[in-house]
Amino acid sequence: MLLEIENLDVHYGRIQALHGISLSVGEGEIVALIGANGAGKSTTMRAISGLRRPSTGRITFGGEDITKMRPDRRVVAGICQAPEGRGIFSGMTVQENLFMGAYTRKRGAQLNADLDHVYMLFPRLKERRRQPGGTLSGGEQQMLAIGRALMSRPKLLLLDEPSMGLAPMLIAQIFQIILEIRDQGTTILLVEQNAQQALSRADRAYVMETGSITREGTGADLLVDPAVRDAYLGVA
Amino acid sequence: MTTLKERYYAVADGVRKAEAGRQKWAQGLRGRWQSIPKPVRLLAGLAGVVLLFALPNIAIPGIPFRTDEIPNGIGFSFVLSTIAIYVLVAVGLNVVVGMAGLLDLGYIGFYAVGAYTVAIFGSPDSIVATKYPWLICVPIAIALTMVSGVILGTPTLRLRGDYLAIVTLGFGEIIRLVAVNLRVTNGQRGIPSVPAPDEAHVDWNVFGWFRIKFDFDLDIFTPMDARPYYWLALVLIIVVILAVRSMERSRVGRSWLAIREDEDAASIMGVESFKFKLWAFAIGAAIGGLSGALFATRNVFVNSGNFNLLLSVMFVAAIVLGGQGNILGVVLGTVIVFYLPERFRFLSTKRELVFGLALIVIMVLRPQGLWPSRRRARELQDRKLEAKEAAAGA
Amino acid sequence: MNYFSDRWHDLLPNLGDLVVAGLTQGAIYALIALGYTLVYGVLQLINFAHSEVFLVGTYASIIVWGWIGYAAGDGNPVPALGTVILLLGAGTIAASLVSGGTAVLIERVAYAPLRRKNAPRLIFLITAIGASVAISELVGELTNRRPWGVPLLVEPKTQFVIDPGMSINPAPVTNLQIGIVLSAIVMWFLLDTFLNRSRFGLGIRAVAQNEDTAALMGVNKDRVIMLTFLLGGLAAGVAATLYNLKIGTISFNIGFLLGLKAFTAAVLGGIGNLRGALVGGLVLGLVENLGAGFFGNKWIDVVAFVILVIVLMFRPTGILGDSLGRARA
Amino acid sequence: PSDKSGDNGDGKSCTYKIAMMGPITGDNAGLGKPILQAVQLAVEKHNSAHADKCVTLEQADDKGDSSVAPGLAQGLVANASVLGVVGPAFSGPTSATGSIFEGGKLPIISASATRPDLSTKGWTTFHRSLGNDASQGPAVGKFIKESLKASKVFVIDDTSDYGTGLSEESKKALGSAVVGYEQIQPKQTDFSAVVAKVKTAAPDVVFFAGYYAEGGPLAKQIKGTGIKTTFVGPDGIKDQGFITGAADAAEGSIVTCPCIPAEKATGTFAADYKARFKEDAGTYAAEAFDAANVFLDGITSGVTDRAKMLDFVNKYDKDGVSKHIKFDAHGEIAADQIVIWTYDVKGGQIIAREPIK
Amino acid sequence: MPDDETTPTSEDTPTSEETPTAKETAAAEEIAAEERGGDSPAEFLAETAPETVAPPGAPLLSVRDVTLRFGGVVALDGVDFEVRTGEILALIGPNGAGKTTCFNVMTGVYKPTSGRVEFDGERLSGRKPHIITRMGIARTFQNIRLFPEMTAEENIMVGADAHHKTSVIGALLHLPRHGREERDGRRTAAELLEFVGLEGRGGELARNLPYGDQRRLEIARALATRPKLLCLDEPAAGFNPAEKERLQQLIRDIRDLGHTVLLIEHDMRLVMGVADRIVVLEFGQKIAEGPPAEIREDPRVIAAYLGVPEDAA
Ligand SMILES: Nc1ncnc2c1ncn2[C@@H]1O[C@H](COP(=O)(O)OP(=O)(O)OP(=O)(O)O)[C@@H](O)[C@H]1O
Ligand SMILES: Nc1ncnc2c1ncn2[C@@H]1O[C@H](COP(=O)(O)OP(=O)(O)OP(=O)(O)O)[C@@H](O)[C@H]1O
Ligand SMILES: CC(C)C[C@H](N)C(=O)O
Ligand SMILES: [Mg+2]
Ligand SMILES: [Mg+2]
Repeated sequence: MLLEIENLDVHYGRIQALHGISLSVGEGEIVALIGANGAGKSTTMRAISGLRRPSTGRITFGGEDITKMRPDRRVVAGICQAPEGRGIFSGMTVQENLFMGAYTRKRGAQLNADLDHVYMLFPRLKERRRQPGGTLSGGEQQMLAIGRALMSRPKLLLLDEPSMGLAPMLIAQIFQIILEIRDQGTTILLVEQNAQQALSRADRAYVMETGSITREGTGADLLVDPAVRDAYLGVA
Repeated sequence: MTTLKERYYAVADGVRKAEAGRQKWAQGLRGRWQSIPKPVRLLAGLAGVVLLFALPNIAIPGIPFRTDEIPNGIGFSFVLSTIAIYVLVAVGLNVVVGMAGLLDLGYIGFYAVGAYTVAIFGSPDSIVATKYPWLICVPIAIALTMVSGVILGTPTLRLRGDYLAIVTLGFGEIIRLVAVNLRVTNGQRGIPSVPAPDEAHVDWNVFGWFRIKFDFDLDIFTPMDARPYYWLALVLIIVVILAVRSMERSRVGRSWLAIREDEDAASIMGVESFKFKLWAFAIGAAIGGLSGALFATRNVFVNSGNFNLLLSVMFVAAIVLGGQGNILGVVLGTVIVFYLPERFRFLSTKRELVFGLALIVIMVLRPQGLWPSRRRARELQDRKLEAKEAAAGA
Repeated sequence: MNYFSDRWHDLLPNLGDLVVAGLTQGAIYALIALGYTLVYGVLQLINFAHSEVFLVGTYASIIVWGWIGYAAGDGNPVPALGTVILLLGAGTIAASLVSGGTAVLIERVAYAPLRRKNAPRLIFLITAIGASVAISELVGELTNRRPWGVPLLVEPKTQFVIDPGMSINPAPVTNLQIGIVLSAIVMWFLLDTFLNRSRFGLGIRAVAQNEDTAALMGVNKDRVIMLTFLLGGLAAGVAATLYNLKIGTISFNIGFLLGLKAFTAAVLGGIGNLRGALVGGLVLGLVENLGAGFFGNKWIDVVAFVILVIVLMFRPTGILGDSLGRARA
Repeated sequence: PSDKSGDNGDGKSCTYKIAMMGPITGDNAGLGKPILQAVQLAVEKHNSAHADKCVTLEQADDKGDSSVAPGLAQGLVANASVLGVVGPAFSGPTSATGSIFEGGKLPIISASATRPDLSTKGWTTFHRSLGNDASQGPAVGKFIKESLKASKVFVIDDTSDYGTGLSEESKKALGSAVVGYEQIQPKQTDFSAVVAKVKTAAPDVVFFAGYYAEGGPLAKQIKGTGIKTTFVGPDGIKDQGFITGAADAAEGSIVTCPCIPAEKATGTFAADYKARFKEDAGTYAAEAFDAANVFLDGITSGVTDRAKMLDFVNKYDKDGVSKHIKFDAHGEIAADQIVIWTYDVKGGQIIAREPIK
Repeated sequence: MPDDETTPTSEDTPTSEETPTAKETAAAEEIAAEERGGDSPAEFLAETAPETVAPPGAPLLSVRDVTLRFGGVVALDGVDFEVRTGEILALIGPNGAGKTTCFNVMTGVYKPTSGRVEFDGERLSGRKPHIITRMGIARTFQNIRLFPEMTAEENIMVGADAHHKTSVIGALLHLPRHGREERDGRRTAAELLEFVGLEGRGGELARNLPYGDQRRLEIARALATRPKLLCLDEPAAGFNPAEKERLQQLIRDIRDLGHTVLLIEHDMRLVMGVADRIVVLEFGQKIAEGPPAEIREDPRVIAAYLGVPEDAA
């Protein structure tokens, strides 16, 4: 397993957001994490990236214990996140934002090739290359956040609701891109409200409720699980 | 699986329980105080006030809190009167900084306008030499400072955050520097012989119709005894605090709070932010003017040195140190910031060094201030705990 | 009207000299302003103690000159060019190191603990004031609160004369003045290039705009912040040395007003913006000197603050606006 | 500074106090120090001679700042055991506090405040043991015109009570020789704008009416631009601080002062002072010694309250170490006792030159 | 509110008390709920519904030929449509089409380069935000912007204050209006909290509410300003299908209260389920307008936005 989380507790102030969750992500997998608002999905992501320190529990990455590692070290180790809310550097241009994604990498031809790749995936970004990130529309910012995460060439890519705020057509495209990235060898942990889409692409998935993991299984299994259908897939 | 609604609110319930627990913990003392029956609380408050009034006459052997008990110390009631005047200033500034969230670093300017107004119209040594009694100068001072608050506020209040801070700071300096250079303020040299509150030497010929002539001096307020000034200041503080409190707990206070939290959102929710900010400025200014008027008469002499920027910044420090937003905290902060240097006068030249270090240590240990408002305490506690759980490196 | 024509008459002959003097003083403001703007850009914090970062630099270079054997009033002749370069180099390095070190120290002692507690920015302002008071008082104690004179290292030599003719007196421009203005521009250029071209620079700007995301991109926030303080301190050290050469007397309490002016300059140009610091510094120096020439020297500070207020009225984020800061909420 | 002067040897503290008010800290603290020490010396001498009537010295550090002084004055006035004040040292604080001392009927003798109008404000408690700037101003004018043979003089003052008063008097005396006039701000450090004007005026002499904290850097910056002119300043710059501040530029400046050089003081004053404080008596030390002795003589002669002290001071008529001390109705010294001295700055020292005749 | 003086709430909450504790608020809410005798939304129509509304179907807000440029970017290009009283109008379109920008023009945040916006017969552009709010437009934000350190109740009271008049003098002297308006504000808050499903949470700090509740609170706060037109910018972002269901019902309820609703949303199931009419933007231009059934089939909309209709299934 590439990423392993054991028994993680995370608090916000006196509020406990995660109650002893354990999950794992294997090399080359797409793992989805679904759950209602406030279930603790983003908190889990933040804990993996090191933005939140767990009060108990252990996180290992590639066999190494990273529970106490600084967030910037984790990036070097190969974990990169496109966070919820996008976290665009609003004063930097689109291109500078993308270069920030490659902050820990060496400049060179490889980097420029990756840049071109991102521009190919999102032509809109290329158009807006010199526009400050803060003036992009919501959806454009989402593209930028994903593109930026790709620029770090992570071993493990964390995507927190990548489809949020995207137009239907783009959503389909994003999921297509996710599959492509995986095929190029990147492991992906995906948080999604769009459970239908997420589960149908994921190798495995976890369901979170009020800070705990209540169910896990392959994407296909969960997709047909009646309780999951009832709660997350809507009545359609 | 439980229903959506139940699941949904399980989290919220957790949140609420934790919040309730924390409030109880954070309030500890306050809760106990609140649980005492009201008449007892009132009595205790009254006793506190009485104690404050009696303070200049109290000495406790073994506890040398009086500043005149130390070598080269200054008269205790004099120090008390200074602190009381500064408390009044801080209460006014707290309306602007603590309640409306406008970082005004030039507040001292209003205090200066108030003081100079009294000196110019009251002192026989000023060039206008109208020699108005103090009691007549005070309303003039308040009116003038309110007007200057509006004049300063109108163009500056559309600036945000630190830009506002630096512009107000600039204005504060401009007021002081203009006072240094103008003739009515007698420049650098200042205006001596500001009248006492209880004297009047008036000989007016009203339109040539009749003559008003007073000439009295009750000799209650003299340079020899600062206690009457202290008592007067205490009375004013109590009145002003009551007034400010009732404002805080109204639509006005709520609007200030909303502006402080998110000004754009507030105005989109219908808060006329400019108007309320201007009110905060004007009210703050008026209180500043009042304290300036009080200062001028107590100090007898007024010059620009009384209004330097560092003092202005010290007031902000006092408010933050005590706990912004909470009037009693503000009072405490002011007392500490302005009492301790007097108490430690024996450290002689090193006392300001010690003071600077103390400022750092206190704020680092208690960033929420010594006695913050409930709201601020909660906010700070949250932020702190959050920071703790955030990773060490972040 | 008479007043104005009289004043104008006063000002006119000195116009050239005042412009030169104003730009020189402005260059020093600009160098100090760089430090304010850097720290502000990253932490949105008015580093009130930056004036003291500058202050210790002025003492550091004088002390080093003293060690080398050039103290004020020791009767040494103005040294030869080679020695001057050595002295200036040593002085600048010493001042920059001491200033930079002090800046980092202040960060560690007065700000880092608060950052760890996630305290609101106003609290930082108070510890900054505490640090400022403490340092300046400490220097006061150590120097007996007496001013220190600076040895005459560079005999001002006129390099060229600006002679605009009319009734304006020819204004000689000295080697010292040229050096000061050039240093400011070079220093700004280096910093600006560093920020915009280097990886670390990108990191600084990232932290300035969004700390959390910056961490997600692999930026070490603590290191970035220390670096920012260090850079600001280095610039202040250069300013300190130049100040010594230009003004020639220092005292424990010079920091406050100078810091205030420099901060004003930073805001004037658009705080958070390095180019703004340079422009703001030069504009402030120029305007206040011309104002002093026109209204009389005692109005010099009034002119400085009035210009600040006027500029902010029309451009609420300064002449060039802020750039490290955020664009859209 | 030591507080030993308050003890009469056996640790018992004394009944009566006199106070010294002046800058003990602050930008111009150098000018307060000799005054404080001279008063200290006088009190110590008194206490060892009259252990039964020993006196404590209160130090009121006004920093030379008018805005600090009123609080201290009120503190002194409220303290009934203070019978007299030597000071305030500077004119600004004196004019700020005059009405307070008057209100408290507390007699004061300044050994150094020279602004002329201090004595004409109707304060019965005010006295000074030296000549004022109505004498210094004309003397400066005379000296610059006659001894320095200057025909173009640029006058600068610092907007203080002292500076403005003195610049006014000296401008009057200099008349048409004045080719320019400017004012600087206390605490100002960059004088470019003033220097530009000085350069344009190309004066033979620059006369600066103010204190050394600004005088030093000003002299330095004027010289720094290469203008050939003589820098002349009054008692306010007569301190080593002027030389450290101006560094090499101080050399050749000339200082005037209504104070006598310590070595010209009568008796053993200069030697006693040096023995006690391990340094030469500085500016106004002798005058301050005399002022303190007026009060101390009063206490020796049995004065126990302020009214009697005021009466005693007004009737005082005795030789001091600097001059014969006797105050007129305004609290001023007799005109024939007043001598204005000039000093040279030479080799980093301020050295007495001659009295202006 | 004419019957205010007689409600039990007015006696329970003396005006000079500090903000009520959670317990007090809960009590007040209970009483308010009892008084209404049930949950029927129609009961508090009087509280939040706009005072005067144009007849149903008449244009409430009209966007007339609006163009907006940012430098070289044309964000809006001759956009022209209207919102009719009493309807739910959805504004959809690809990312970067100009929806949010259009919103910002309507609410006075941006000034159009050309063209104009009229609301209720009056021109909007150039007016201050608080005036626009008082004219009857309220909005929520794409990223939540509550007053985080204020309680849920206080948040709503700020909204309710939009129509209150107490100012400094009134508060200072405790004039009767001050007390009346405070009580009114509390009552509005209690009712709206219940309406959006946050009963009992009035005393909690906004920042401590779960995300979904914050969204709901934002809607309640906007309703407290008694808007004629309520604008919602992607209110369902980050909701799962079940939650979207609830939101859909809430939006309908709001319309039933008499508010007109303008909705920006990318979730087609929500939009199709709730909107009466839809306006579609692409590259700053209006490319279609009509009822959901029509839009769903419009080939231009399918090509530009919907794509393969898999998602709507
Ligand atoms: N900064 C914070 N302060 C206090 N509580 C917080 C904070 N951030 C999150 N929480 C709480 O922690 C819990 C988990 O939140 P989290 O953001 O991880 O949920 P989520 O599953 O990502 O939900 P969503 O689908 O809304 O993004 C929630 O109850 C939330 O209210
Ligand atoms: N200040 C600005 N400067 C330059 N371009 C801008 C600015 N503001 C918006 N834009 C551009 O205008 C276009 C419209 O943006 P808008 O935010 O209205 O899109 P939207 O329709 O809301 O998209 P989304 O669904 O992604 O939120 C975008 O391409 C955006 O980049
Ligand atoms: C000590 C002296 C320099 C004081 C100066 N003569 C004054 O009047 O202020
Ligand atoms: Mg989330
Ligand atoms: Mg949008």
